[in-house]
Formats: sequence, C-alpha cells, structure tokens
Amino acid sequence: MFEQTSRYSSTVDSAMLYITVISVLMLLLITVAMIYFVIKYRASKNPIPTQYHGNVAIEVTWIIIPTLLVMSMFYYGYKDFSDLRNTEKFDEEYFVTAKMWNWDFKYENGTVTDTLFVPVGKTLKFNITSLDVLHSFYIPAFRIKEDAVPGSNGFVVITPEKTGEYDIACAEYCGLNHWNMYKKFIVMEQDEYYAWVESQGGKDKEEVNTTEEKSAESDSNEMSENKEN
Amino acid sequence: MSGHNEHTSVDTHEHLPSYGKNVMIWLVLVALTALTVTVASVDLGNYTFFVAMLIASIKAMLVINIFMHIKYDDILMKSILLACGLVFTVIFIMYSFDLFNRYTG
Amino acid sequence: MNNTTNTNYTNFYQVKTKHKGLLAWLLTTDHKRIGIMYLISILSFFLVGLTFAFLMRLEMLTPGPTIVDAQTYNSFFTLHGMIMVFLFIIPGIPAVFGNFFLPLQIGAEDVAFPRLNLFSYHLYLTGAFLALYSLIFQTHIDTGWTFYVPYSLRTGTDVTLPLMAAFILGFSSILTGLNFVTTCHRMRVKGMKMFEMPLFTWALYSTAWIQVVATPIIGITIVLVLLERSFGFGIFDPTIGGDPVLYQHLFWIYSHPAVYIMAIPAFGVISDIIATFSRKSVFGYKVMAYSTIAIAFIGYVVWAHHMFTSGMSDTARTVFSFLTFFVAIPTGVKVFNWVATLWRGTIVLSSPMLMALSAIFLFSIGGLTGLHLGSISTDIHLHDTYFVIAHFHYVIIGGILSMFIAAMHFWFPKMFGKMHNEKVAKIGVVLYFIGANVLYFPMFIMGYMGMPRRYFDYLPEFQIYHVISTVGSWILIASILLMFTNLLIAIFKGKPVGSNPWGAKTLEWTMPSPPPLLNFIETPVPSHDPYDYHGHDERNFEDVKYIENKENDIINQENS
Amino acid sequence: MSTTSVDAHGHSNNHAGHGYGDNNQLYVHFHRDDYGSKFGMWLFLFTEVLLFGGLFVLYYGYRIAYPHDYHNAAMELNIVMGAVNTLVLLTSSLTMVLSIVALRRKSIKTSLFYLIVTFGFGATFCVNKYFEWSAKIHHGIFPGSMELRETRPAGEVVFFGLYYLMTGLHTFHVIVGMVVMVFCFIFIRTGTINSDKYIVLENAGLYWHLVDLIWIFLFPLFYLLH
Ligand code: HEA
Ligand code: HEA
Ligand code: CUA
Ligand SMILES: [Cu+2]
Repeated sequence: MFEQTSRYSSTVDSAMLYITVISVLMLLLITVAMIYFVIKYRASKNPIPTQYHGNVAIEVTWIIIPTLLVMSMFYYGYKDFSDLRNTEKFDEEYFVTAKMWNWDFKYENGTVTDTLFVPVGKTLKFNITSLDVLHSFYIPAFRIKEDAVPGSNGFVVITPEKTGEYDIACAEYCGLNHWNMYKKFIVMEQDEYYAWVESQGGKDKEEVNTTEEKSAESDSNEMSENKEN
Repeated sequence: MSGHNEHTSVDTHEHLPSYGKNVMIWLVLVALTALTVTVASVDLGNYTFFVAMLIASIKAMLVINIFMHIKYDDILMKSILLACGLVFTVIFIMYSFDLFNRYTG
Repeated sequence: MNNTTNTNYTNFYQVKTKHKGLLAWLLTTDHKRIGIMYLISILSFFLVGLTFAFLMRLEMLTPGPTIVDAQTYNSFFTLHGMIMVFLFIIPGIPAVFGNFFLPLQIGAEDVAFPRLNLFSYHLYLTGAFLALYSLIFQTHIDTGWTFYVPYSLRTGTDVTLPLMAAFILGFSSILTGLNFVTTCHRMRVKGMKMFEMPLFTWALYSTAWIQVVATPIIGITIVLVLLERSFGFGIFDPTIGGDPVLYQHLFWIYSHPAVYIMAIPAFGVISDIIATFSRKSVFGYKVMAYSTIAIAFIGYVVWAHHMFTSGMSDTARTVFSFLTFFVAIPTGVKVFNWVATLWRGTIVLSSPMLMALSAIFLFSIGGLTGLHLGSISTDIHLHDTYFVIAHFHYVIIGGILSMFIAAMHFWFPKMFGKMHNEKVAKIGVVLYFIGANVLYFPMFIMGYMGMPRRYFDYLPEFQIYHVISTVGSWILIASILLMFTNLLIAIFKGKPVGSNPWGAKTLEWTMPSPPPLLNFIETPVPSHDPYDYHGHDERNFEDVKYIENKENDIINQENS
Repeated sequence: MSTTSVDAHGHSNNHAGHGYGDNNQLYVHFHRDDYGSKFGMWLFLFTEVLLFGGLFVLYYGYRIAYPHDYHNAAMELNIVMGAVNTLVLLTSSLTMVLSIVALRRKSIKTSLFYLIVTFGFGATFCVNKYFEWSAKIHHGIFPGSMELRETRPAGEVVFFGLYYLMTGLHTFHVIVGMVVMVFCFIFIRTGTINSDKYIVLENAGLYWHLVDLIWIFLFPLFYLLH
C-alpha cells in the first residue's frame, strides 16, 4: 500500500505529506475561524453588525504567505521530477510496448516477455510506446506513470531497492479492457536476474510481436527522429 | 470604465469617412501584397517566416485600424482587440514550451 | 423595510403575450422566463446525469460485474461526465441565475441582446436533444468526456452526434457570454459604476469573458475530431502523421478554463449569500472583484497540468506546474475574505447560508487537493486515479453543485414569490454535507493507493472504500431528493413573500416577487456599496421571521 | 437617448401598455444601442478569430515538427492563384467600406452598387478556390487519398490536411459573409438600413473585413513559405 520501494517513492511520499500537512492546517484554520465567528456573532447575540470594508495589511499577508507556501510545494515536486528524468546514466534499458489490451516488455538482448523482470539496485530506463491508442505505464508502488503514445517514445527512470512483486496498470483510458491490463512487475536479486536473462537469450514471447514492431519502426517519421536527438 | 450613459446612440466617430483615404489604404495593401510575394522568392533562410509574418501583420493593422475603424473607437472597444492579442500571445508562448523542447531537442 | 405584497401589478408569469401556451415561453425574449426555462431543462439533465452516477456507484459496489458489463460501464462514465459538464454545470449557474438576476442586479430591464439570448436557449435545447437522441437511439459513446484521440477516432460507437451536441452547446455558451459582457458594460442603471456591481454580477462578467475566449477552441477541436473520423485529414491520427499530444493541448486550452467557468459563478453566489446573512459588506470588495479576474486570467495559462504524464516536454511540465500554483492565491484570497466577512457580522443561519459555509469547507478540500495534483512528482503518481475523481467531485459537488442548490434556495422567494420550508432545507444541507464526505473522501485514499479511474473492475483491496463510497452516494441521493421535493412543494404550497424576505441589499430585492415584466417599478437608485448595511439592526428587521419560520407576518400579508 | 429604458422611460404607470401582447416589438423598439451592437459584434469576431486560432495553433505545432515537409508541400501550391485571391479579397474589403461610406453620405444607389461589387468579389474568390481545389483533387491530393497516405511523408499529409481545413473553413466564412450581404441589400432597399441606422451594414462590414484579415495570414502561411 504505502510501501516504500525506492528512494524516489519515499521522496514522492514526503512531498505528498508536506502538501497534505499544510493543507490540513489551512483547512483547520478556516474551519475553526468560521465556526467560531458563526457562534460568536450569531444574530441573537450580535444584532448590530460592525461594518468593515477591508484591511490592506491583512490582505497582503494572506497573499504573501500562501505564495511562499505554494512555491515550496512546487519546489518539492520539481526536485523529485528531475530525479525521475535523470537519464544521464542507467544500467539496464527496457522497451515497453502497449497495445489494446496488453503489454510487451522487451529486454536489451531481444527477449520479449509478458511479465516484467528487473534486477534490484540497478538504475533502469523504460522506453514506452504504443501501437494503437494511448495507454499509460503505471506502477503504483513506484509512484511512476508515463503515457504510451503511438508514434513517439516516452520514458521513466527508476531504481528499485526491494525485491518483490508489484502491479503494472494501464492508467490512460483505452477502451473495453482498459481495466484489465494489469501485469506483474517482478524485482529479483541481481544474480538471479542476470542468470535468467542469459537463459532466455533473445527468445520472443510470440513471433508476431517482432514483425509488428518492425513495421512500426519502419514508418518512422520526422517527428520521432527529431525527438530522439 | 465608461458607463453606457456617456455614449450617444450614434457612436463616436463623428467625422464622415471619405472615399479617398480608404482607396489610399487599399493601394498600400496591394503594394504590400506585391512586396511579400517578391520577398518570398528570395531565400532569406530562417527569416523568411518572420518577414512574411511581419508584412502580414502590417497589412492586418491597416485593415483593422482603417477599414474596421478601430482607430476611431473608444478604449473599451479597443480593449477587445487587446484582449484578443493577449490571448493569442499567451497561448503561443505557453504552447511553445512544449513544442520547442520536444521537437527540436 | 419595503416588504409589502404589491397586488396591483402583473408579474412576469401572468403577462399575456401574443403566443399562447407553451409558445409563450419558447418564443419569449424575457430574460426571466428564459432563466426559468433553463432551470427546468438543466435540472432535467442533471437528473439524467445523476442516474448514471447512481448506476456507476452501484456497479462499483462489488468487484467484477455487478449490474452491467464493461462496455456499458465505459459509456456510463462518458455519458455521466458529458451530461454533467456540458449540459449541467457549465451552463448551470450563469444560464439560470445569471439570466434571471444579472439584469435585476444592475437595474436593467433585460440583457443587452434579448433575442440572441433566446437563440442561445434554442441552441441549448437543440444540443440537448441531439445528446438525448443519441442516448436513446444510438450505441452509447465510450470515449470518456475528454474524447482523447486516437481512441475517439477508432471506437465503433456513435461519437458523431454527441460531439455535435457538445459543439452546439459550446456555441450557446459563447453567445450567452457575449451577451453578458455587453450587458455588464451597457445596461447598468445610471449611477452604477463597474466597481459598484454586486459580486455575483462580477463573477458572471468574468465568467462571460472566459466563455467568449475559451469556448471557440473546443468548438474547432470537436469539428476536427469529427472530420478526422470521417475523412482522415491526418491532423490527429498518429498513423499518418498526427500528434495526439497536440489534441490534448487543444482540448485542455478550453477545458481547464472551463472549470473556472463552472467555479467562478459559484464564488459569486457565495459572496452574495455571505454578505446578506452577515449583514455586512464583503470584506475587501475590490480585491474580490480583482481576484475573480485574476483567476480567470491565470486559469488560462495552466491548462497543461492535465498532461504531466502525456509525453509533453519536461520544460513544459515544469512551467505549467509552476503556474498552476498561482491559481491557488486569488482563490485563497477569496476564501479568507469570506471568512473575514463573518467577523463581527450579524450572522443569520438560513439554509443558503448554511450551504455556503459548508461549500467553503468542501471546496477548500477540493481546492487544496488540487495542489497535490499541481505538483509534478505527486501528480505523476495521482494522475488518472481516483484521487483526481475525488479532487474534482469535491470541488464540483462541494463548491458548485452545492452553490447551485444554495442559489436555488436563496433566490427561490424572488423567482416564485413563495417561501420554502427552512427546516427541511436545513436538514437537507446537513445530509448533503455528510453524504458528500462519505462519498468522496474514500476516493482520495483509493487514488493514493493506486486505483486508476475509468476502471470497470478493481483489485479486492479497494473494495471496502468502494462500498463506503457507494453508501455515501445514497445519502447524497436522499439529501438532493429531499431538498428538491421541498422546493417543489413550496412552489404550490409555500407562503407568499414580499419583496425582500431575507433582508438583502442588492437591487433584485427592491421589486415585488415574482418580478413584474419590466422588472423595476421605479428606476432603482444604486448605492455605492452593493451591500450597504450601514445602520442595520437585526431587531428592527421584521422579515427575519420568515427565516425563523414564524407565521404571523405572513398571515398579515395574506389579509392585506 | 440612453440605452436602458429604465431611465429613458419612467414606466411605472404605463406598464400594461408594454406587455408583449400589445406591442411585441417592445425591446426592439426602445432598446436601440448601436454602440452595444458593435461591441457585441467585436466580441463575436474575437471568438471567430479564436476558432481559427485553434487551427493556427496546430499549423504552428506541426510546422515545428515537420519543417522540411512543410517547405516541400508549400511548393506545390499555386502562388498566382493565392495572390489573385488576396487581391480579390483586399479589393472587396475596400468596396465594402465604400458601400458604408456611400450609405452614410445618403447615396443609396452608390451604396448598393458597391455592395453588389463586393458580393461579386466574394463569388470570384469562391470560384478561384473551386478551381484550385479541383486541381489538387485531380492530382490525388485530398484528405484520406491514397496518394497522400501511401507516398507522402507525414508532414505533407498534415500540411495538406491543414490546408484543406483552414482554407475550407475560410471559404465557408466567405459564403456566410455573402449571405449576410444579400440580407443587407434587401434591408437597404426596404430602408431598414439607412443613413441614420447603418449599424447592421457596419457589422456586416466588420465581419467581411475579418474574413479578409484571416486570408491575409493564410496566404503567406500556405503559399509563400517554401
Ligand atoms: C470546478 C471545477 C474545478 C476547480 C475549481 C478546480 C480547481 C483546481 N484544480 Fe482541478 N480539476 C477539475 C475541476 C476543477 N479543478 C476537473 C474536472 C479535473 C479532471 C478532469 C479530467 O481529467 O477528467 C481536474 C483535474 C485537475 C488536475 C489534473 C489532475 C490529473 O489528471 O492529473 C490538476 C493538476 O494540477 C488540478 C489542479 C487544480 C488546482 C490547483 C485548482 C485550484 O484552482 C484550486 C484553488 C483552491 C484552493 C487552493 C483552496 C482554497 C485556498 C485556501 C484554503 C487558502 C490557501 C492555501 C494555500 C495556497 C496553501 N485539477
Ligand atoms: C458536473 C459535474 C459532476 C457531478 C455533479 C457529478 C456527480 C457525481 N459523480 Fe461524477 N464525474 C464527472 C462530473 C460530475 N459528477 C466527470 C466529468 C467525470 C469524469 C468522466 C470521465 O472519466 O470521462 C465523473 C466521473 C465519476 C466517477 C468515476 C468513474 C470512473 O472513472 O470509473 C464516479 C464514480 O463514482 C462518479 C460519481 C459521481 C457521483 C456519485 C455523483 C453524485 O454527486 C451524484 C449524486 C446523486 C445521485 C447518486 C443520484 C440521485 C438521483 C437519482 C437517483 C435520480 C433518480 C432519477 C430520476 C428521478 C429521473 N463520477
Ligand atoms: Cu491500456 Cu488503458
Ligand atoms: Cu485544470
């Protein structure tokens, strides 16, 4: 549930917590003030209202303080995000291809599988694309999500820190079986993983996939070329 | 901002517009069209786009100011045009943040 | 207090017209009748939208198919979203209460272009009937209310008619906006400056600008999807060169400002209600007016916060996240100013007031969770999960629907000349508050745990939250039905009221209720402060007895 | 006069006389606000510009995505056709203005003459467009055509898609403008529009100039940039 699976997931959670705490405080402030005023100044107690048209100092205060608060929120979100997008170096690369209503996971050595196996403690880059409509590669436990857009490539970079089995979901509406694109994301011990990858040696899940991917690549257009450089 | 009661029913441009001035403007517009077509055949590299847009904008300003009378209208009427320009600028700028970084990495 | 029932006038319901029967309504240019017609049509569609919500919640009660299959569920949320957004909440407050009260609040006799106003209504009806036709006779659209390409290009369901309906409704919205902007500038009664208009009018004015500025973009986008579907221009179709992300830009360039089209009029209603029942001028009137404009403007430059995971460039994600946070500032100013208005006021807890206070609370929850969504890293996790659903239902149910209902209670005596039962109304408000929280709060938790939206089925660990949420929807049903029935009964059996039962100060309360055809019996003299409560003493205010539900005053009136 | 009747008519006593039944022209009658109409018209033009704006946004986006394809595709459009149409519209804008000037100077005949000329230019524009489009269609370049889908790069498909959409939407506006002119013609003949009440013609003129304005931008964007 709120399980920590990587450094990234815990920073996202603390950003979440930070925003939540400020929000709850704000909400409390407003609510308490509201209830207090309603009781204290109810018509039967305070039949003559005091006319007040405003107060510049107060209004400036409640412009400036929230501004500072939200800027700090922005900073938190931005910092984590730049980690997620840090592509300078990564250890393993995967090619994730979505289609109605399935995922294909392709490893660097050409193997294609239905379940995504990765090694723990390595920095992994996922290149995400789609063959038909929009999908979204979502691993709740890692707090990551990136749309699979036909005709172009998205990516995310994560470093899992705990072995285990996690869910991959599709988070962009894609039709009838959108709800049924759950797949497993399995983080293995490093030696176990590498042994496994070796043993697969470029095996395809089904031969069909390669041909489809080839044709998708061959009508590459200027747009995706531009994007890559 | 001005309330309605400050305007009269027949609006602000009292002067009767003349034929001559409009014909002049038309001549200028035609000349600018000729210019832009000529310039198009010269290779200006990256500037082609800007030159073409500049000339088009000048033509547009002439049409708006003179043919569409905005020059003689009051500030409220002009502010619509201003808002329109602002909205366009904002959309294009915001949108460019995506385009330029995505397509021309 | 001028609060006598004026018997020697004909109110706008009674006026004889050239046309008879239904046509006397359908062909009227009277803004008040048009407002009432909008009220009836919009509420009918609201019920349709609600029914889909109800069915959806029922489906989510248990994992696996409960009452329908996946395809049907997909069209349920699409139809629910479309009907609620395009047919209910966007036209909602402006078309009903704006039409009825904008001219009254600025001392005018009608809007600037009465015939255009009627035309807008006809467009609305046309759009609504197209939508309804498609609903009844065609396969149900299943694209989600966002119609994202390329799915909307490929789906085999009937997309054309609902999209055309949305296009026509957009046009209706533009024309209403154009009309209101002109009305605010040209129709103010002599002596009323822009900065002396009530805040509800200000809200309508800013909203009208957004309608004019944003709606054409969705219009063209819809047309493009339709054309793409039938001819294959290649604009959006990735197989022949289109880029789906550009579609999302165009869609949200409209649809983000659209959420402020929904919200700003509701803010206006809150301001008017709070001022009235605190017997005070709104704290920081000018700041309130400016913040309305600021929201409208900033709201225009944050659209891509809906696209943080869409594959947009990283720079754009950062810039849009940054700007998103600035919407919170003017909104915060509004919230704080409302609370400050209560300070040292004379607070009368009528049902509209109770609703407004609960709205401030619920809206704040919705708005503050908007901050979680505005921050990039957290949004990447929360995007397209139930957290988003909870966010916007809190804002909409808590802030906007509730203000629609509050406005109905607040202006009911003016529109119908009758008073509803305040006690029942207050029970309704409390139920509504409980229901909304039970219904939507669990969704925040689910969303954070990773339950994606638009899912027909879910993992077993989410069931408990779905069950709570569904029970909440029943409480909400009960409250809504209770309040509507109460009002419906009051139309026929309510006690007649005078011109100003609530003791409000804006101009619409200076004429008898319901208003006469040309609104003002005498030319109104506006005050420099639209909420001028100087010298107010609640003990001298007779009409508060309506609020306290005491009957004697009414009997006096009936005798006179 | 004033625009709200509230201050223009102390109508507290003559209320009954203002019911719709007796006088259905109630609002039309004393609600004359030329300034307001023009203001409304400008707002409407604003929305029209934004309607095209959506397309300009797409044009711009794809121009950045596919710069080369755009250049190549633009070569295939006929500059002469485009330039002629530009001149036609510019001139029609002029004659539209002249029609209003004439009307305000009370020369109804001249006004009608210029209106007809404007209409004629509009028609010329449409005829030109018809030939231009049919030439393209003849070469197999139209939305969804095999030629485009199979043999052209993505950027050209998009370019021609936008070309048809934008010039199509524009031509649609030209036709609407021409219909409006027909109504203006009739109203001038019947005297509903006259040298004192010319706001309808003026608004029609504004609309027509907008059509011209948009073309001023479409022309370089599609025909010149190669
Ligand atoms: C009326 C409707 C409405 C309103 C008013 C808002 C208001 C806001 N919304 Fe919301 N939103 C929607 C309707 C609305 N939204 C809808 C329908 C969607 C989903 C669409 C879809 O995908 O189907 C959505 C989705 C949505 C997203 C995209 C989520 C995603 O899909 O990933 C984001 C992201 O930034 C967002 C942010 C905000 C913000 C920052 C505000 C701000 O305006 C909120 C400002 C208010 C406050 C902040 C609270 C009050 C202030 C204070 C109490 C004091 C100050 C305190 C501080 C500043 C700390 N909204
Ligand atoms: C104006 C906007 C509005 C309003 C008022 C509501 C109101 C409600 N909505 Fe929402 N909703 C949206 C706008 C709105 N919604 C949008 C835009 C989406 C996104 C769609 C998409 O993904 O494309 C959405 C999506 C959405 C979902 C997510 C679906 C999914 O992603 O799988 C859910 C789930 O619970 C939901 C529930 C509700 C509920 C329970 C209410 C309740 O508040 C309603 C309370 C009322 C009742 C529960 C019924 C009471 C009445 C009756 C039963 C009437 C009986 C009938 C007659 C008498 C004729 N809505
Ligand atoms: Cu794939 Cu949703
Ligand atoms: Cu938004």
